Amino acid sequence: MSNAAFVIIAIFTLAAALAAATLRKLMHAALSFAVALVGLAALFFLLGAEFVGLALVFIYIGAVAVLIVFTILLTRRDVGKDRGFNWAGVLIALAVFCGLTWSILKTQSLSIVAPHIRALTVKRIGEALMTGYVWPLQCVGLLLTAALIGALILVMEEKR
Amino acid sequence: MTPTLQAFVLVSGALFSIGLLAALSRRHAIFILIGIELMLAAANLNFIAFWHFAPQPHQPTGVMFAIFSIAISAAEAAIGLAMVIAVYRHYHTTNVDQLDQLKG
Amino acid sequence: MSAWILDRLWLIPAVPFAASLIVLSLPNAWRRRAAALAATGQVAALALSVVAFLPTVQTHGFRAAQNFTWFTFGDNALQLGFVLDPLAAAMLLMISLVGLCIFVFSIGYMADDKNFVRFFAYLSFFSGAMLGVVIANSLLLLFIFWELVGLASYLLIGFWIERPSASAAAKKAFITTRIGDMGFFLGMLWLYNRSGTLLFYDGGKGCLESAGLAMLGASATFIALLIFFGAVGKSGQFPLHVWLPDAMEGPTPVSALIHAATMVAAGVFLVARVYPLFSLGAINGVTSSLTVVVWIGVTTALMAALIAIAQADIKRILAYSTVSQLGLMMVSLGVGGVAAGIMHLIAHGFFKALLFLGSGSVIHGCHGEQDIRKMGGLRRFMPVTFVTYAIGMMALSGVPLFFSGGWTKEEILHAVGHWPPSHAPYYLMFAGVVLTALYMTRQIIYVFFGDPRASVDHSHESPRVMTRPLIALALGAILLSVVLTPAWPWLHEYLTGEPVHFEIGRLIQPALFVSLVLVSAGIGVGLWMYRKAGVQAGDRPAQIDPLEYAQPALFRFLANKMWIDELYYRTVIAFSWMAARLSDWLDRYFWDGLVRGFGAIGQVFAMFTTGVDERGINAGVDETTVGARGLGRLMSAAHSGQIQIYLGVVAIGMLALLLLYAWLV
Amino acid sequence: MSKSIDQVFVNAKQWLLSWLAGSPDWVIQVASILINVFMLLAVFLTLFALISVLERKILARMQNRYGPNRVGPFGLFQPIADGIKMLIKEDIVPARADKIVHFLAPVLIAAVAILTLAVIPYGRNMTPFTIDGGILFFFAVGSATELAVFMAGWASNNKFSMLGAMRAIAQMFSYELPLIITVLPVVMVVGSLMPDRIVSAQAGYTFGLVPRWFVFTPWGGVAFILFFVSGLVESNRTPFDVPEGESEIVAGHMTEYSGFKYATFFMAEYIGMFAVSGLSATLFLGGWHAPVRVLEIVPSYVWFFLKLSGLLFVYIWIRGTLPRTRIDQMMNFAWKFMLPMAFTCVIAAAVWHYAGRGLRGWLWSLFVIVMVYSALSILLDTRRKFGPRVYRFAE
Repeated sequence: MSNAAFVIIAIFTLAAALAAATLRKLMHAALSFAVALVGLAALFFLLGAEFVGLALVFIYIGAVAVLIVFTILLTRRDVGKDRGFNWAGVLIALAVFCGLTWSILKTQSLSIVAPHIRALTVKRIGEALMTGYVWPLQCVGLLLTAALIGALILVMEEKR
Repeated sequence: MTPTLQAFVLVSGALFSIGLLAALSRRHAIFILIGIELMLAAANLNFIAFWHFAPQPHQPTGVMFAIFSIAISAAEAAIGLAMVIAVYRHYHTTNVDQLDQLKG
Repeated sequence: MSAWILDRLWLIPAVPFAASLIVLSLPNAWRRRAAALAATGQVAALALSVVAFLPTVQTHGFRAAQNFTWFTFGDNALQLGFVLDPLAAAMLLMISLVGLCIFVFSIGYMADDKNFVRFFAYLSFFSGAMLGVVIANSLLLLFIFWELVGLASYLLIGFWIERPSASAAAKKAFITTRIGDMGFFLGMLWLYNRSGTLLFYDGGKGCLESAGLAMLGASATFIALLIFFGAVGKSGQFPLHVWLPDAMEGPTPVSALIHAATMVAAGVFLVARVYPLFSLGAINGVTSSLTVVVWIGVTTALMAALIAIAQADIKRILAYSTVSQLGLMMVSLGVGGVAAGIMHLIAHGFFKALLFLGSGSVIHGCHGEQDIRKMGGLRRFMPVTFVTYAIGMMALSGVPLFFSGGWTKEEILHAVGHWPPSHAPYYLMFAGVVLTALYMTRQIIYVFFGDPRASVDHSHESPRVMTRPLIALALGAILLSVVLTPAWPWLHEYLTGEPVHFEIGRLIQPALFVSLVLVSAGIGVGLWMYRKAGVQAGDRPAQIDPLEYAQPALFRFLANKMWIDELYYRTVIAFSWMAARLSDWLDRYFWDGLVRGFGAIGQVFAMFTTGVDERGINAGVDETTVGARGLGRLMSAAHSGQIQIYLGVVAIGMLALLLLYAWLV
Repeated sequence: MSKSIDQVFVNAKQWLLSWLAGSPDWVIQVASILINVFMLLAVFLTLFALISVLERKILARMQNRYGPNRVGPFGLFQPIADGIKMLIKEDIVPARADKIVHFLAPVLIAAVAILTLAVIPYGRNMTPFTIDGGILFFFAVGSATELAVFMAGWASNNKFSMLGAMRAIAQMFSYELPLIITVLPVVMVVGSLMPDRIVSAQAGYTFGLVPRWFVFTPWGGVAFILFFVSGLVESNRTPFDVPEGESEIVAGHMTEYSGFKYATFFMAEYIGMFAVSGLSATLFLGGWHAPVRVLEIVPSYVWFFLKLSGLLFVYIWIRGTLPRTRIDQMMNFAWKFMLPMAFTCVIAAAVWHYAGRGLRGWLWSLFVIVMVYSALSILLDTRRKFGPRVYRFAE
């Protein structure tokens, strides 16, 4: 893991995220969002969490991004171009950014170097999921099922 | 020469702020969703980063947290987008400025 | 082989249960698939029963139990288990075989019913529960299956739920048997209290083995009587026999399966199963509990046989006959002839199922008519039904030599005749045998002989799916006698665990002649009395029964079931009513008055506080609300409904907290 | 001898890298990656060219024609002619199209297709990109195809394109589930998401005769068939080429593309096909293992490409045989049959494992599959579902 790779990926990610937040065309924003998530996945790779990175790509690019573009398509009538900014929101976001940066820079304990670690294999994640985290896993399964059914019911056409 | 934890947390903070920017300043409901997803992604980055730099990274706690968080944000995205569609059908708009009535 | 089946004994009830569950979930239109599935389950149970039967034949006195712990509370482990011995194996075979015949018969009989699928689900459920009763090695497990049997019988009696009489009969059966089960339950608790185990056989530690029995002492008599009370309820013994004739509201295959062949036999089986409890401390084979069993049996047998003579409903006659035969079995058990009783039980299972199915065929042929006075001459229209029915009738009457019923009855008479305390039951049993032959002769004359009467119109033989089971059961009723004859008493020795040997000389016994005389007497009297039944004779109109013409008062007494239902209505039920009225009155006036009094006190107190409230407190509150309203207006301005503003405020708050934290650290 | 032939490419790469000895680590890494990428592209683009002409020839034979036979010997230079034609064609972008997205879509789709090739083991020690979660990588990257298709359809601003893209996404989503779930039993049994491990788990021969490929277990056989059918759908091949059914919606999401961009789409489709076939060979057909022990002297990569070609031939064969399905039939089939069967494979694999992986497990898992299959065929009553369509015009 080198500094150069990190800087490139970070700039790429943040630029894409900024594009997702500010581009005028909704579709472009959604696609930039997908790109930003690819960058994030690359960061995860850098951090040695390959599985999470792949899962992120899989879930976000494969599913969530497609869902978003579909929704854009289905609500197309007033998409066009999103008029104007809420400048107060921009100010607040900027303030939060400054506050976060200031407090992060101020915290000395964060400037540490990673310890040398054993690679986290998928097998170990699987074992952890099936032993210590089995109940949370079941709960997430339930939650996803509920979300699936709930989303279906929400978008179902009302029969008249 | 490897980046420190601080660098990752800074990126995460920036990502969070960008997400907040999207959620606060855009009118379209989908932008708010994108913003929220970005904020959640920033949180996930934090989980992974703190796990990686932790004194005992052999326990995959941070990774687990991130995995569950991704699953939950996927569910949230599905429901959120479904709600956007439902709201659009009802009000014929997705502009959140115009959605200020609880009763339909 | 024996180890294999012993480990899988639970499969025998489980297979019909599973079939029942699956059938229950099938759509209503899948009639053939449902029937096929249920019958397959029954065939599988039969096959397993045969496999279970084999080891008991190979080894004399074979008995093996398979126990497991259900749950543990404190230091006590509650154990359940299954047992395989000749008694269980014989019962398994009988139940699954008769059950299969009835399943097949039902396919034809219920063909037009709209709840066909549900019927088969219930039938399978019943079959599973009954098989479970037989192989249970724990009084508790037996009780569980016993109650499941009760539930199945409730569901099946009330199967035609749209008929008020059916649902009333179902409730009656359920409640009446429940009274008996109460006794059973108490007996079980007492037994557990004394012996600390409910397992029958547990390698010497079970409650039916010497160590367990030794702990009981004198309480054994009471425990046995309480358990017998449960058997009385289930087997329709006096005084809890009232539900059984009413249960004939269910479909006829149900009557055959439940109320003739299997369920009612459960009581007899229960007594046989816990027989060591009854015979504990017996002097010369007599204990007080067994004496009670004998007299209850005698009373039931005679009373039911008498009532049967005056009934007009074809199924009711058979129902009373069942009650009577069960009484006979109880007598046999009571006098120590356990094997004889169980033999009669098995033989009875075959021929009574045959009779019921035959009556079902008759009813089917007469388009639902059940009154024998409106039938007649059916032998020409329904030859197969007639022949098989006649075989069943002769087996039930106890015609010797060729019919299984004759041999078992002989055996019972033989056992009763050797009962030391009294010879009264012996002679009373003579009367019972005569009466049995008499009412069966009456029934068969009314139904099959003479000229066709009101309901016999376009009558026809039943379809083959119905007659085949009849033939099978008839063959069973005859062929079973091979293993029952005294010359080669295979079943007897099988049950008692003694070696068999053939000895032709034993065929001729005094009891044979006694029963020959008795049965001929019964049939002869019947033929003479009812030779002109259903036709006008002298100044007797056609629809009047000859006995009714001769003895109207007696006939009325019998036809109304000796007024026992009415007696219960006047006594037990009236008492309940009174108690209910009393409680109602108490509730309405006494307790209510008390409550009202308290209420009045409360009201007075409330008046006082109202004054304080209105003058003292309200004024202050009013002022506060005015202030709150102003504040609310102020706050509601912030609630613009603009979600982004809310989010922004949240962000600002978070930022403030962050700064505060960073500043503090 | 056979070992050195087997490892000839690996050794060649080592020899090339040995020139860089002494340079910094990252230089060697980048060089190694570049060699891999170069080899992949060279092999698969050649294969693409070859298959495109072979497909036309095989189809022609099936239809009693000759097929291309003018350019070069046996028409083998036909792809070069086609390539030149595509390159010199005018690149048309519709006036109302979203220019950027319109341009990016073919780039993304080709990139994704080529990336998925990276994790497949082509021979002993011949996996270009060795990663712990290789299978997951394959599907994670592959899932971006849907986004690319959508981009193409949306950016063209054409209703045929949009409809085609919608159909493509609907069918890809529906068949991605069985595709992934049929991989699960293999992953479960091997205990790893790494393609190399999966291949090495299939080494050896039962009784020294039957190779221990997963396709020879009941669950593996069924999963292979399901995977293959889903792969057909994922690569939009006949009989599931509904999104580009030319009789209905011109060319689906590719309607507004011409020239080289169209060629890129075309190439991406073929490379996707190679990737899915390669993965199915890896997962179920024992990867680069020889089918008979004596033939192990033949180099491993030859076996892999033989299996790949076999599967590709089946693709072409199916295309020459079956008519196009209807979209509603496809969806019904995916959700009501493929998905339950895929889950059944998972259960059957578990049964196989817990019954001892022997003959007993084999029979039990066959039993499970047969039970579910019969239940499904009764429940679905396919005679009714696939019966004549009821048309509802202008309702």
